[in-house]
Amino acid sequence: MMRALGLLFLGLMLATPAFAQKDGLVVDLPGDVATMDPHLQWDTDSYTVYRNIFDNLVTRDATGKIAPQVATAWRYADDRTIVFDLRTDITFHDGSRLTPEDVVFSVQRIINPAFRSPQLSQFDQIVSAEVTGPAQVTLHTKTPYPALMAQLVKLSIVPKAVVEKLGDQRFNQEVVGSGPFRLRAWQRGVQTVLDANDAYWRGKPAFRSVTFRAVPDASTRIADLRTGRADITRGLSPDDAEALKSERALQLLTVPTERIAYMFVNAQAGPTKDKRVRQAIAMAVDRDTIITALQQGYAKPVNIVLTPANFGYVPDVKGWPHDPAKARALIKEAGAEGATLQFLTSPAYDRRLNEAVQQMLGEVGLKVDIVTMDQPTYLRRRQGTPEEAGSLSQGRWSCACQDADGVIFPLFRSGSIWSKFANPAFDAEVDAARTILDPGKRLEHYRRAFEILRDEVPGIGLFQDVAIYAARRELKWAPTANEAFFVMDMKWQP
Amino acid sequence: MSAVLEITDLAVHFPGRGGAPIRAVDGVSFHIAPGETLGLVGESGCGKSTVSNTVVGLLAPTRGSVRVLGTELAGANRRTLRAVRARVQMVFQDPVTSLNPRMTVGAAVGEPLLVRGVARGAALRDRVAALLEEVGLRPDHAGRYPHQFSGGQRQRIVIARALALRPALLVCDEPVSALDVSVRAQILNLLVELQARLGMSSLFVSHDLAVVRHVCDRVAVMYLGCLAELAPREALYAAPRHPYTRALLAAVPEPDPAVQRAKPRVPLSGEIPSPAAPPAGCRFHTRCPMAVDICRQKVPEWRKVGESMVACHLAE
Amino acid sequence: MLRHIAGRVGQAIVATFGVLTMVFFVMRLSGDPTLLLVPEGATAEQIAALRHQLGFDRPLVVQYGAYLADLARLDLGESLVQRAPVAGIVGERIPYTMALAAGSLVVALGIGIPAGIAMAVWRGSVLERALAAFVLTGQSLPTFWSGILLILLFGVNLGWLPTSGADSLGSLVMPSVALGALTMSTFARMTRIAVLDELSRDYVAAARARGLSLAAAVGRHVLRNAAIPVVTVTALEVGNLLAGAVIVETVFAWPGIGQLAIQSIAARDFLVVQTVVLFVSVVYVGTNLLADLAYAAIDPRIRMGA
Amino acid sequence: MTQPALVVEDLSLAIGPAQVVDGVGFSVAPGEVLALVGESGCGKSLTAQAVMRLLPAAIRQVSGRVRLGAEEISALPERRMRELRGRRLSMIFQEPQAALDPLATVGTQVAEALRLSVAQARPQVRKMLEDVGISDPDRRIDQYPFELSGGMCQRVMIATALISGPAVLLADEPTTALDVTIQAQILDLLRRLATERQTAVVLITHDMGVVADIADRVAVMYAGRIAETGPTEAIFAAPRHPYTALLLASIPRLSDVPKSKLAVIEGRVPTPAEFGPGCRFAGRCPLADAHCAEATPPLRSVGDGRLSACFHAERVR
Amino acid sequence: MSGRITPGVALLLALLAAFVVAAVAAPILAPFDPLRQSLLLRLRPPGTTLAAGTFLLGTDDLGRDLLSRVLYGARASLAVAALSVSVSLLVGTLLGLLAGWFRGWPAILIMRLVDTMLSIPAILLAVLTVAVLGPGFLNLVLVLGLTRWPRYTRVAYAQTLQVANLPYIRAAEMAGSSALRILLRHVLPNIAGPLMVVATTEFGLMILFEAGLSFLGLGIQPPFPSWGSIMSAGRQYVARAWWLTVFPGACLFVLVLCVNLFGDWLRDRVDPRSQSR
Repeated sequence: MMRALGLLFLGLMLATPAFAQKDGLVVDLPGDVATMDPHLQWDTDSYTVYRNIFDNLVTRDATGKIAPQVATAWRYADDRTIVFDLRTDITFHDGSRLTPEDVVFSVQRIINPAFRSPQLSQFDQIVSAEVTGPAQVTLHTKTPYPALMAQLVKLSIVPKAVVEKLGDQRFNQEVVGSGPFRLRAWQRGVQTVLDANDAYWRGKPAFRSVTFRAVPDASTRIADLRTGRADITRGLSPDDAEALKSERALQLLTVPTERIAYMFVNAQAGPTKDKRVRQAIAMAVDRDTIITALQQGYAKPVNIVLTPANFGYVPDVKGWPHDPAKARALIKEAGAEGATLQFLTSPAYDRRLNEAVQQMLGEVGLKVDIVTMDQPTYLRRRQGTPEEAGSLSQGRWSCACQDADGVIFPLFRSGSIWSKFANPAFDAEVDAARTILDPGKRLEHYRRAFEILRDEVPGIGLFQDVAIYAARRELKWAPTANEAFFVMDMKWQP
Repeated sequence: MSAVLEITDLAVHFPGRGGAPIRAVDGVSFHIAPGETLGLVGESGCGKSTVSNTVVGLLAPTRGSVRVLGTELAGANRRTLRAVRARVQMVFQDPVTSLNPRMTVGAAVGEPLLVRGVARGAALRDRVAALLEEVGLRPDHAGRYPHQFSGGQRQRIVIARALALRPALLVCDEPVSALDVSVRAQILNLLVELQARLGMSSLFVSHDLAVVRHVCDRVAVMYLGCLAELAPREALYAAPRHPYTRALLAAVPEPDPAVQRAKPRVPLSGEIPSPAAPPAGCRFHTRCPMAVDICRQKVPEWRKVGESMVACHLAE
Repeated sequence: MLRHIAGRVGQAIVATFGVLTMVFFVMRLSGDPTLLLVPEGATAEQIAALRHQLGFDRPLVVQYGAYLADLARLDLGESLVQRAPVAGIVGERIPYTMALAAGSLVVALGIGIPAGIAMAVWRGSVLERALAAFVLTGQSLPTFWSGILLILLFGVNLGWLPTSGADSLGSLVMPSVALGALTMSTFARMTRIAVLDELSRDYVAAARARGLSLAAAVGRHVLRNAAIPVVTVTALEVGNLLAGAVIVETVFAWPGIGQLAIQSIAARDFLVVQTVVLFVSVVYVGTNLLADLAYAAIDPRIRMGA
Repeated sequence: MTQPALVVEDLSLAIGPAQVVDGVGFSVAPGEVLALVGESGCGKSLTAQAVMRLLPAAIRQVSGRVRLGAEEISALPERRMRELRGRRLSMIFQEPQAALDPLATVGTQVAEALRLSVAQARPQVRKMLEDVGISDPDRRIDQYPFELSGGMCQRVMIATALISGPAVLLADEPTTALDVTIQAQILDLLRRLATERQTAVVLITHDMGVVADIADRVAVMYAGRIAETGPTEAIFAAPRHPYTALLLASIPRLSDVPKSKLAVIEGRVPTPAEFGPGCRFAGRCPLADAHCAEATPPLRSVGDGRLSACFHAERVR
Repeated sequence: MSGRITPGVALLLALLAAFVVAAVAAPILAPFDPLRQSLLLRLRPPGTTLAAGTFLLGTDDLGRDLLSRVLYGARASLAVAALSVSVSLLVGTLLGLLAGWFRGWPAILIMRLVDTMLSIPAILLAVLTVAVLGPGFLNLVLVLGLTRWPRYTRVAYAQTLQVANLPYIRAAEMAGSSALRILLRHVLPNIAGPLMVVATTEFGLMILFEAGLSFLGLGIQPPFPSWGSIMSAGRQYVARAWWLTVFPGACLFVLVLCVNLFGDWLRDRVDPRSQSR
């Protein structure tokens, strides 16, 4: 019996593949890739990996401007019709050429409800796509849709022939893209190894291979960095960052992102139905302390529920000052002293922020009950009726489109599942901004929308989140606001 | 006066491994008259303890009848059984496990009186004190726990508990075989004295023929689930009719070298067969020094020979 | 013997079925994964449509029936979250957990049983006291704490062993030690009791009266007899090891089914959870059956059906 | 008289401060059966274990010399002692089934006494099994203890004990767990083997009937001390110690008057904690006087090769 | 270890008592409010003395006094363990008694349920159940209580079977005692010893389980301290603020060690097999 166990044990160990190679890059991610198929992706870790395998229709440059990738140029034929000119020199990893048919197939695949893409809602403004030339495709949208280009940044182009040949399920395991890296091995729960695509049209990547390892525990990720088992990791907290600051072999790479840390305040139920209570909360929360103490400075103050990295940011809308005395007075005026607020949360959110807010509100006479649930239960309640949704919750929102439409529309537009706020004037502004292409006019609408939000306080912008990466000092890379993780942009420093 | 215990054709079978039932007791009949003590002797596995457990209603008969003071136990319901048990009490072999170690002696002795609503409070205490004195213990022992007593004292406590309800029949299952020699005499004296004083009937189960002779009026010998012989004491010991009885008597070592070494040896060969597969014919024939053909073929009749009842083809 | 084994298999099937049923309903009561599968900006209609597509708007009993029907066809289904066959997802993780369980068993048996024997044979000695302290320590250490301390010491400060992952034999050492500690204590205690129990029996005295040394008596007679309770515990402990793997795998980022189970419960990936539970339950039941067979190998009384 | 096979002198054993065996001595000649009788806790089994040097860890040997034939063995190192066990000094136990390893075959265990495997010693083992009256020894040799009855197991134990032809056999209550008819068989067997093989047997028992059956000489023990010793017939006919006398009188016999009052030894055996300076039987003794409680009566000759540890030995009736 | 109260056992009992006192008297002993944050005093090392006072064990990531939190954490550990052990002891013993006394189909039913429960890893079951009920003190007690009873049932069942065959039970039957009386007065007191031994072992395990679940974020909810949750929060600071994991971990270890030692001592008293012979 013991011998059998021993043999089993040895066999297993021999079956486990060898250590990642030195001329490769090792990335520690908090989790494993859930789906490799870009059109099925719903989580950040999958997103981080597959984007290195696929090209997108368009991309953003270092300054955040929409830039060509598969598409070289685009123009509006009318408000609802956009024509894209495509590159003709791109080949997939299997050697076949990337054609307009592949682009059309990719669009149709993701907007087909039967395919059940988790990203459907980001693309469902597109009604149809068609090939309109040997190197040209045309997209039609339901209404004029200003955020379209921002969304297309996330549209990965998949090879039609391969997908049809393998079927969706197998394609998900054995993806073929046209990006700088190709999939070598995917060991579920352990790691994904990508090999450089030497024939890449933008040039040869700086690494022979990239290994993305799943390391759920942040302290283990840090330990891996220290011991040289990993070259770069993401998803570090400001405290982790502080701890790593003194490490000579490591560097911290930080960038303010389009992710807005905010607090939801229920305007339709509970003690916070009273606008004065909501305004008092806005004044009770000491955002400066949160930024300096909790975030250790890894955050930028904001005045509204949007970051400067998004289109639609209006810097001159006044934020609420930190004024506990006035907050207390307002609460007294509203007769809400000692009222109990339910603060819904899940382990996905920063526990410390919850507890800090709990204490800040306690100081102005509001009792806060932190109710922790697991993520599905949290979502069910938060997205349910106003009565279920609790009085408060925190969030870190990013639409990965860098547009106000992707933030305040789902958060506060009446009828949206997240919104526990109904204000016809606000609805009118955001609806209008959604269907105009002219940036100047859109900005005006957003200014008025943010004025309303400021007064009504259905949510409080806390800070602009800063993404923190830690890497070996020799790695050269500039992270971007949209948290894209393009290994193509990295290299060893000479 | 009718019999205190009347057993007719009693059989008790247990489910055995692999189909064949274990015939622990297979067709036993006897009775006990008021005031009489019947000894039941035999070697281990002969079924004597099964008989005693059936008499007190702890086992149900597979076949036959067990009547205690005229009440039939076979097929009786719980109420009947409970009522009958008030009149039949038992003394067990092992005085250590016969008493709940977590219960005081007083509580143990008083339990039958308490749960049957005979006495409570001060009256119960007085009864318990009297019972303890009756078996030669001090009333102040009531507050102690069993582990504070020696084996002999514990057996006295067990007897006191059995006497609490003044039973008509006392079943003693090897009451002295776990006791040291010097204590054994104390308990035997006590049992003999109590029988005489209280006029109880008694079923006395033992493997020790000398002990049985000492306390019993009549003696039944069991072998492999059946009775071999049943006779008045003097008849059985003076003139055993069954070859098994003879062998058994010959095997008992007398504590007197002069007697013991002069004794004729009746060597019994072999071992007791399994009660799951008893031999055909006379069950004793496999070990019987006298066995002839008929013994192997025909089950001997239970018949009267002189004063004795015998199950042997050859008994004269 | 055969009948006994058949009976055990029957019991095992009933138990496994009970487990599946219990887990099915408990999971379903906790809500479905639809909300986790839609992007943050999805509308209520989109969510409802997806829920309908996934079949979570059907009555629970219907879903249960459908699940059993699939299971009867040996179809474990497709993961809702990973969009891949569950059999593969769980199957890829199983070797890791088995390796971890085997590693911990090696630690637990390799240390626990000799320690238990030594404690019994040298009862009352300084060695026994030292071993008792060691065993008690193993039994009282919280796995996650010892895990962190191990990582800190051997991984970070000394740099002897990899801090996480599953890509070399070295990575198996720390998780195995952390997970095996508790089981090691159980084995040591059980072995000690079993050996003491046997040492007090007459046959040991008889063997020594025959001229065997204590060591020979232990080696020739005691260990075989003491093996039966130890085998029983081994079988039960495999279940405990799989359970303990949940925390250890999380701490050490060990990609086994424990980690998968936690993630899948959080993601409400029903079929994955069901399959993990099914697997664990089958392993538990299977090891207990093996233990039954081992008894027969050890003990002629069982082998011959006495 | 020939040289004794075994001589024990002044054996004292203690648990903590309590001397549970105190100055015990006896000797056995080849072919002789000496019965060591007494009630439970009198120290008779411990005495045997001390002779074997297999005492439980909690027991301490305070004094004592053991001679096996001409050899003094009480100071031998454990390794030498091990060579004697099973070869020149054997022991059998009360529960024959418990004294056999349930997982090893009969043959293995018998052969073990020869330090051989069954394969090596099969003919010898077979012969020995036959000698102890086991029918069909070829089959029994490969059977397990659970397949054998209690009597058969005791025969196997005797076979393991005697196969090396030891000079001394210590038999600790060898028939207590057996039925009377089987007991008779085993006693006959022991008697026969002792005579045939000239083995000295120390028979430990509490049963006066067994003693009367096969013992040549008796040593009666009480509370860790020898009360009296002597030839069996003499002791049964006229005990010289009040304990022996009362013990014999308290046993129901096939010859006494049914339902008569048996003689009783009042009270109970003192526990080691209750041992006083004097005679340990004094508290229960009808003959005891003040002196008995203060001084330990020495074991003294009372004629006919008999020794008694009683100041009033001559007054015993 | 002997069954008597030796100086070692006395020390052990004193230590256990100290833990209980720490838990009960936490409000008196704690130098600070365990919930009071000072974001500006985050992660101060042990022994830091400031105007506010001395932080003997340092402060946590929200500037709360670690000593006070550890003291209050003892409450969570002991309360959860005590309550959940009570629940499972009660349920398990009851079912075991019933199965052992009535045998037949109640025994089959109960023991199959036991098999089922035992073949699900306890932690997994707990995680699942917490997912349904939501975390929190009461739910934690319920989850642990209702998943651990099979261990008691097994012991109670085996012991009841054993005791039910003893002569004194037959004597009680013959005395006319009802089944209920026999179970309560005769069986229960005599199987209580082994059950208490199981309960002690389980008590130690429950302390570890509570900490484990709190560590996974499924136990006692913030801001209320539990050793597991303090360590869970402190895990990300192991390199920078070791005290957050070391002190509660050490407390946990010592407490469980004491409980286990106590269990051993109890086992020796209850189970004569492991006593010296």
